[in-house]
Amino acid sequence: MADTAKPKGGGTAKSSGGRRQNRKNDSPDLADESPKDLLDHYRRMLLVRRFEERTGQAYTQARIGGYCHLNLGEEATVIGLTSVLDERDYLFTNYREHGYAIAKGMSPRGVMAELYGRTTGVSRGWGGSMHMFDTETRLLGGYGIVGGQLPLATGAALAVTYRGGDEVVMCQMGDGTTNIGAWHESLNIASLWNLPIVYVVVNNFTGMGTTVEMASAEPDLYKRGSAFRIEGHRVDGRDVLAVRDAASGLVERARSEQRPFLLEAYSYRMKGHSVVDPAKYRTKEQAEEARDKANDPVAIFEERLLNAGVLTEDTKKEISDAVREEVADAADFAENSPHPDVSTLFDYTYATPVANESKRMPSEPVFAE
Amino acid sequence: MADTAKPKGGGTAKSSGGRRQNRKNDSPDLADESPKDLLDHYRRMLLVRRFEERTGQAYTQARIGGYCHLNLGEEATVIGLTSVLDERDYLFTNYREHGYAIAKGMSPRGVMAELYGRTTGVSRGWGGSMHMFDTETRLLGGYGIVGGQLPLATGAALAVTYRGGDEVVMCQMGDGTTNIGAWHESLNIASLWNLPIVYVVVNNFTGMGTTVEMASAEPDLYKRGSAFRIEGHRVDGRDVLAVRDAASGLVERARSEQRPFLLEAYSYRMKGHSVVDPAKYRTKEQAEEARDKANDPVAIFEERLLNAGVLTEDTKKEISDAVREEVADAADFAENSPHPDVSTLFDYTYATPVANESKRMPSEPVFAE
Amino acid sequence: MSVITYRQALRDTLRAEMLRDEDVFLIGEEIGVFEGSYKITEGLLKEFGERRVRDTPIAEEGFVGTAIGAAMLGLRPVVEVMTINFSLLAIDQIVNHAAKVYGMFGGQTSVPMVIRTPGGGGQQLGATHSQNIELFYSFIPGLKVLAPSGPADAAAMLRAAIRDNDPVLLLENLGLYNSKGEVPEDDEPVAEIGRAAVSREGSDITLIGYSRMASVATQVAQSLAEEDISVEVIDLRSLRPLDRETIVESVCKTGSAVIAEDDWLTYGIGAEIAATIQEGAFDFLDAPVRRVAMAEVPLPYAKPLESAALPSAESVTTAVKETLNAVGRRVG
Amino acid sequence: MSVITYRQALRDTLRAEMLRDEDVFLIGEEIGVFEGSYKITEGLLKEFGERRVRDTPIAEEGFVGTAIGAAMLGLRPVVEVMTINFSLLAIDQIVNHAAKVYGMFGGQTSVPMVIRTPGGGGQQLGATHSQNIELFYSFIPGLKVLAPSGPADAAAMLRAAIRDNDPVLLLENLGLYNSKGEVPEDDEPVAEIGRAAVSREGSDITLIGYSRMASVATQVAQSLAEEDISVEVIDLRSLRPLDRETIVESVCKTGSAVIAEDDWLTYGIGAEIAATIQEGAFDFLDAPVRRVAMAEVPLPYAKPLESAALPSAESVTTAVKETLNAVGRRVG
Ligand SMILES: Cc1ncc(C[n+]2csc(CCOP(=O)(O)OP(=O)(O)O)c2C)c(N)n1
Ligand SMILES: Cc1ncc(C[n+]2csc(CCOP(=O)(O)OP(=O)(O)O)c2C)c(N)n1
Ligand SMILES: [Mg+2]
Ligand SMILES: [Mg+2]
Repeated sequence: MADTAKPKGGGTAKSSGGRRQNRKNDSPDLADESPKDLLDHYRRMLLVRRFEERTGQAYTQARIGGYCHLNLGEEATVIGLTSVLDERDYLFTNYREHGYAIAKGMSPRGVMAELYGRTTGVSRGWGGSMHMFDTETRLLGGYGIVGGQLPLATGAALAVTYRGGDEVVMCQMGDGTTNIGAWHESLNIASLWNLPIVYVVVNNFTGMGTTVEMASAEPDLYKRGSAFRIEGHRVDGRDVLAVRDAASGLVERARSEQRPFLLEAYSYRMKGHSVVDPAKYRTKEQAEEARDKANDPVAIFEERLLNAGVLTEDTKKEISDAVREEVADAADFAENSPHPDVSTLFDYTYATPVANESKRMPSEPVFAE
Repeated sequence: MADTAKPKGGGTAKSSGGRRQNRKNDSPDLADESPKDLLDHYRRMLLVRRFEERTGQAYTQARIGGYCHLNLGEEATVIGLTSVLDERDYLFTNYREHGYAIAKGMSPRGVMAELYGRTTGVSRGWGGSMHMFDTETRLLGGYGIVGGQLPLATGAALAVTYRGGDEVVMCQMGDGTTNIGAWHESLNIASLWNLPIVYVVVNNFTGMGTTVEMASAEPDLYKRGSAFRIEGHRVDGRDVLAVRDAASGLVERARSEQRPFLLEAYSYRMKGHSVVDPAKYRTKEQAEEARDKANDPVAIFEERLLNAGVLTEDTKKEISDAVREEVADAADFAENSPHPDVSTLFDYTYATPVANESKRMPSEPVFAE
Repeated sequence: MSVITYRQALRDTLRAEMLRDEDVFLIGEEIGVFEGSYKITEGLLKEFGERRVRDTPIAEEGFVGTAIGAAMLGLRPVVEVMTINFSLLAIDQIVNHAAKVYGMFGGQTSVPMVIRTPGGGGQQLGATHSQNIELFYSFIPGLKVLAPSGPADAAAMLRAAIRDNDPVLLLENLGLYNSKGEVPEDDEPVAEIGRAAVSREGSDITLIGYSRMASVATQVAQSLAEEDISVEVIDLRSLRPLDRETIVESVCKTGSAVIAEDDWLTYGIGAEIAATIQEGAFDFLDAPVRRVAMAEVPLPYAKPLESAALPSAESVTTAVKETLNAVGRRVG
Repeated sequence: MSVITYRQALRDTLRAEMLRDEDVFLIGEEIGVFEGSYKITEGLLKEFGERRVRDTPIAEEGFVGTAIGAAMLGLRPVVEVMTINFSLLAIDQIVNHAAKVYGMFGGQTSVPMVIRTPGGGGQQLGATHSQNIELFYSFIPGLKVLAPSGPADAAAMLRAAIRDNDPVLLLENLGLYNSKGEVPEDDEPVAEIGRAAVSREGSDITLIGYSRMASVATQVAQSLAEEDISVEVIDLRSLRPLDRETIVESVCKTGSAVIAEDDWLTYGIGAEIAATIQEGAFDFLDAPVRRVAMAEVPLPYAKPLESAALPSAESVTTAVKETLNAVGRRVG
C-alpha cells in the first residue's frame, strides 16, 4: 500500500503550505507529457467547473429542483479518473456526478437538460441531478442512496467476469460512504471473487457536516481495504496528473490481474454539501482552506501549465471562451427542451408489460365506470 | 496484534498433530492454577457437553421444535469466555447459545424448559432455542438474524458509557458473521465512540456449509479489526485456559481503557450446523478432523487434568454423575412444566398498553358482534 | 398558546424532554454539527453537548441498532433517520429487533425508543427519495406508529412517544415542517397513542387522511363548505394501533367515505381503512369507499410528471364530489 | 405429466432454465456446497459448476445488489434469499435499486432478475423467522410478485419470472415445499404474470387466498362441499400486479367473500383485496368481506401459542360459515 501525506481537511488547517509542496514533488513532470493532452485535461476540468457554476445559478433561479450536489473542487479527480477509462469500461457513481457524466462522454446538453427535467435529459427527465445514466457511454448511474452503487458496481464486475470480458468497472463514492454496510459486503465479495473493479473514494474530508475523523475509525481510508486483502492507494486529488497516473495503474492492474483495487483521492469541497447548504458548520479555518486557491485543482493546474508555457494567455482565453459557450449552449438547450408529457407517466414502470398493471391517476377510482 | 498458528479447519487437514503441540505450548501451566477452579471449568464444560447431547436427543424425539444449534465442540470457548465476565457484565450472542446461557448463570432447567417451549423457560417459551434471555444474569439475548446482535451489543456498551458505568459488554458471533454489513457498522461505531465491548468471533471454520475461505476475503478474522483500528487477537478455542486468559486480558482492558477489542477463538463444530443437518457436504478429512479427539475441548482438558493429577478417575466419575443428574433433572423439569396458555397470546406485544391494540384471534372478525 | 411551525414544535419538545429526563438522548446523522438535515435539532448540540446529541457515521443499521441496544438498558434514545427512504437500511433492526425484543424474550425487556423520520414526495427528489413507506412499520405488531399532521400534534405525539416504553416511529413530513399552528406552551398534553381525531365535524361524507393528507383534507373540507358540502374530517394520527371505532362511527353517520393518502394505492394504508369501513359500517355505506393516492410509478423527477403522480387537494375534491354523486346527491 | 413436489418443480425448472439460457445463473447463501437450506438447488453446483451456482458470504445486501448489477448488464440472476425474513437486510437494494433502476433512468436499462424466497410460519422458528412480509414487495411499483400455491404453478411462474425483464420476487413457502401435484414435463407453460386463477368454481361464496392459504382454501372448499356449501376459490397467484377483475367478477357472482392470508391482518394483503371488492362489487355484496389472518403478535415459539396465532382450515371454515350466516343462509 502506498501512502501520501494528506491534509487534515476536516480538522485543523495547519500545514497547507507544506501540502502544496508535497503535491508538486509527487506529480509527473510536464516535460514528459503531450501538450495536447494537458490542454485537453485543462479544458475538461474547466468545463466541469463552469458547468457546475452554471448549475448552481440555475438552481438558485429555480430551473432545477430536488437536491443538487456539485463537483466544485473535485475537477482534477473527475477528469483524472475518467481519462483512464476505456469507452468499454463501466462507471458507477454517487449523486455528485454531473462532472463524471460529462467526462465519461455524455453531452453537457443532455446533462443540463436532465437537471432541468426535460425529455432531452440523459435520463429523460426521470432522474434529475442525482441520477444521470447513459447506456452508450457506460456511466451506469448516479445513485442517491449512500452506498447503493457499491453492490451494483460489484455485480457489473461479476457480469464482466461471467462473460470473460476485459472491461473494468470503476465505482466512485465519497469518504462518508466507507462507513456503511454495503461497503463491507461489496469489497469482500469483489475480493473473494476476483472481480475487475476499482473502488474510488473521493475524500473531500466531509460527508455533509461530518468530518472523516468523526465518522471513520480508520481515517486513512485507503487502508480499509486491508479487511479484504484489497490493495489500497492514496493520491492527491487536487492534481489531475497524479490522479490519472494512480487510476491508470490500478485500472490496468484490475484488468490484467482480475482483482479489485481501492483508490482514495483527497481534495476540497469548495462549497456546501448541496447548493442550498451554506456550510455554516465549517470553522473559519476550514472555510478558508476550502476556498484557498492553493487547494483549487483548476487554479493549480492552470498555474502549472502557464508556468511551463504549455498554456499561454491567448489559449487560456480561447479555451475559457469555448467552455463558456458550451455551457451557455447547454443551458439554452435545456431551457428550450420540452417537459415530459403527463401521458408518459406509466411508460417506465416495467420493461416487460404485464396484465393488470395499475395505471390509475390519483383522482381516478380503482374501477373506471 | 497477536497471531497464533491456526488449523485450516474448513480446508485440508494436514497438520493436526502439529496443532496439538501448538496448543500445549501456549497454554498456561496447570501448576499455577487453582485445582478448584480447574475442576470447576471442567465440570462446566462437561455440563455444556451433556446438556447439548441431551438437547439433540430431545429434538429428535420432537420435544423441541424450530431450529436448534448446539455448542458441541465449542465448550472451551463457552466456558473460557464466560468465566471472565463479572455478573454485572453483559453478554449478547447469536442463536448457538445454550451453553452461554447456562455458563452466564441461567439454570439448566430454565434453558431446557425454554427449548421445550414451557412457561418456566428463560424466555417464558416465547423464544426457543435461538432466543435465550435473562435480565438477571445479563445475557441479553440470543439472536437468530446473523449479525443482528452486533448493533444491539454496541448500543448496550453505549448505554454503559452514557451512564459512566464500568460494565463491559461481550458480543459473541460466528465466523460467517464477519461478512455482514452490521459487523462493519458496529465495530466502526464502537471504535469511534470508545465503547467498552469485546467482540468475540467463534471461528468454527464454517457458516453452515461455507468455509471461512469461501466467505471472508481476509480469512484471518482477528485482523479485520484493522479497518477500525481495533486490536485483534486469536486464541485456540479448544483450550479453555488459553481462551480464559485471552478473554480476561481483553475484558479488563476494555473496562480500564474504555475501548473495543476483537477476539477470535477457533475450534471445531463437531456436528452439523443444526441438529437436523447431516453435514454431508463435509469432506472425509473435514469430518474426521471435526470428530478427532485431539480437537475435542472436553477430551483435551480432561486428559490434561488427569495427567496432571488434578482430576482422578474417582472425581471424574463423581463429576460426570452429577452433571448427568443435573441434565436429567433439567429435562424432567422441562417435561413437567406447563405449556403457555393461549390466553397469554397478547401479553407481550407492548410494554405500555395502548388504546385499540388488535387482540383478534384468526377466526374472529375485526368487529366482534 | 403560541403559533409556531411543526419544525419548531418538534425541536422545542425534544429540548423539553431532554431537560426533563437525563435518559433521553438524540442520535442520528447530521443532527449535531450540521444541526439536522431539516434543522429539527438546531442548537441542541450546543446546549446539550456530544453525550446527549450524537452525530453518527452514515450507517443506518448500525446507529438504529445501537439505539435499540441502549434502550434495552433503559435509556430513551430519540433517533433521527434523515428520511423514511433511508430507514430501509435499518429495517432489519427495526422490524426484527426493536419490534421483537419485548415479545420474543417473553416480556423481559422493553425498548423505549423513538424513531423520528420524515416522509413526503413533491420535492423533486426522484424515485428513491420520495417514498411513503410508513406502511412497512404500521404493519408490524410490536411497533407503534404515529403521524402528526400539525404542530400541536407533533409536540404532543413526540412527547407521548418519548415517554412510552415501546419503540415508536414518529412519521414527520417534509411538506409539513414549515406549516404553522397553535401549540400550548407547557409540557402538555401527552397524546394518547392509538386514537384518531375527528378534526372537523360534518354530515355528508367522511374524509380520512393522516400526516400531510390530513391537513389537505381539512383544506378541502373548508373549501367544500363554501359549496354547502359538509365534510367530516378524520385524522388517523395513529397508524398502529389503528383506531377503527372512530372511523366506523363517522361513516355510520355520514354514509360514505373518501381516503386521502400520500402513498401508493395498491396495498397502501388506505386499503386497510377501506377494508375496515366495509367491515364495520357495511349496512351504513351508500357508496364504495374511494381512495385517492399516488399513481403507481417510481416517482419521476420532472415536475409535471411528479405533480401528476401525487394526490392533491384537487384530486381529493374530485373524489369527494364523485362519491357524493354516487350516493345520489348531485354536486358540482 | 408427473406427480412431483413443489420443491422438485422448482429445482427442475431452475435446471431447465439454466440449460436453456447461459445467462441464467444462481446466487445465494448455501445454494452450492450445502445444496440449499431447503434443498431447492440440490445437485446443481455439481452439474453446472461454481460459475453458474454461486455460494455467497452472509451478506444479503451485498449479494442481492450484486445480482441487480449483473442483471443491469443483461445477465439473468436467480437469487435465493434463505427466508423472506432475511430479505429485510437486502430490502434497500430491492426497493431502492432493483425496482427503481428502470424508471429512474427513463427506461434505459432493465433488471431481469428473480428473487426466490420462502415465507411461512408454523415451524416454531420464533418471531424473527416466521414473518410473512410479501406485503413490502407487493406494495412497490417496479417489482412483480408471484406466489405459487402448488407445484405446477411453481414451475410455470418460476419460468415466467426468469424470462421476464423485470425484477420478480417469487414467494415460496416452507409449508408447501413437500406438497405434491401434477406438473407437465415440458418447458411449458410459462405463467402469465398478473393473472389470478379461479382454482375451483362455486356459487355460494368466494374464498380468496394465495401461496399456502390458497391450498388451504381449496381443502376448505372441498370439505364444505360435503356440507352442500359451494365455495368458489380464487388463487391470487400474482400479488403485483393484482388481478382485480377476476376477484370482483367472482364476488359479483357469489355475493360474499372471505380472504385467507398467512400474514398479519391490519394492513395485510387481505386489506387490499377487501378494499378492492367493496369498490368493484359494491352493489353485489351481501355481507362484509371477512378476513382470516394471523393474530397480531410477534409469533411465539411455543407450539400452542404459535398454532393459536396462525390461520388454519378451521378458522377459515368458521369465517366462511359465519359470512354465509350473515348473508342469511343458515349453515352449521
Ligand atoms: C443511506 C443514506 N443515508 C443518508 C443519506 C443522506 N446523505 C446524502 S449525501 C450524504 C453524505 C455523503 O458523504 P460522502 O460519502 O462523503 O459524499 P460527498 O457528499 O462528500 O461527496 C448523506 C448522509 C443518503 N442519501 N443515503
Ligand atoms: C441475516 C441472516 N442471513 C442468513 C441466515 C441463515 N443462517 C443461520 S446461521 C447461518 C450461518 C452462520 O455462520 P456463523 O456466523 O459462522 O455461525 P455458526 O453457525 O457457525 O456458529 C446462516 C447463514 C440468518 N439467520 N440471518
Ligand atoms: Mg465526502
Ligand atoms: Mg461458524
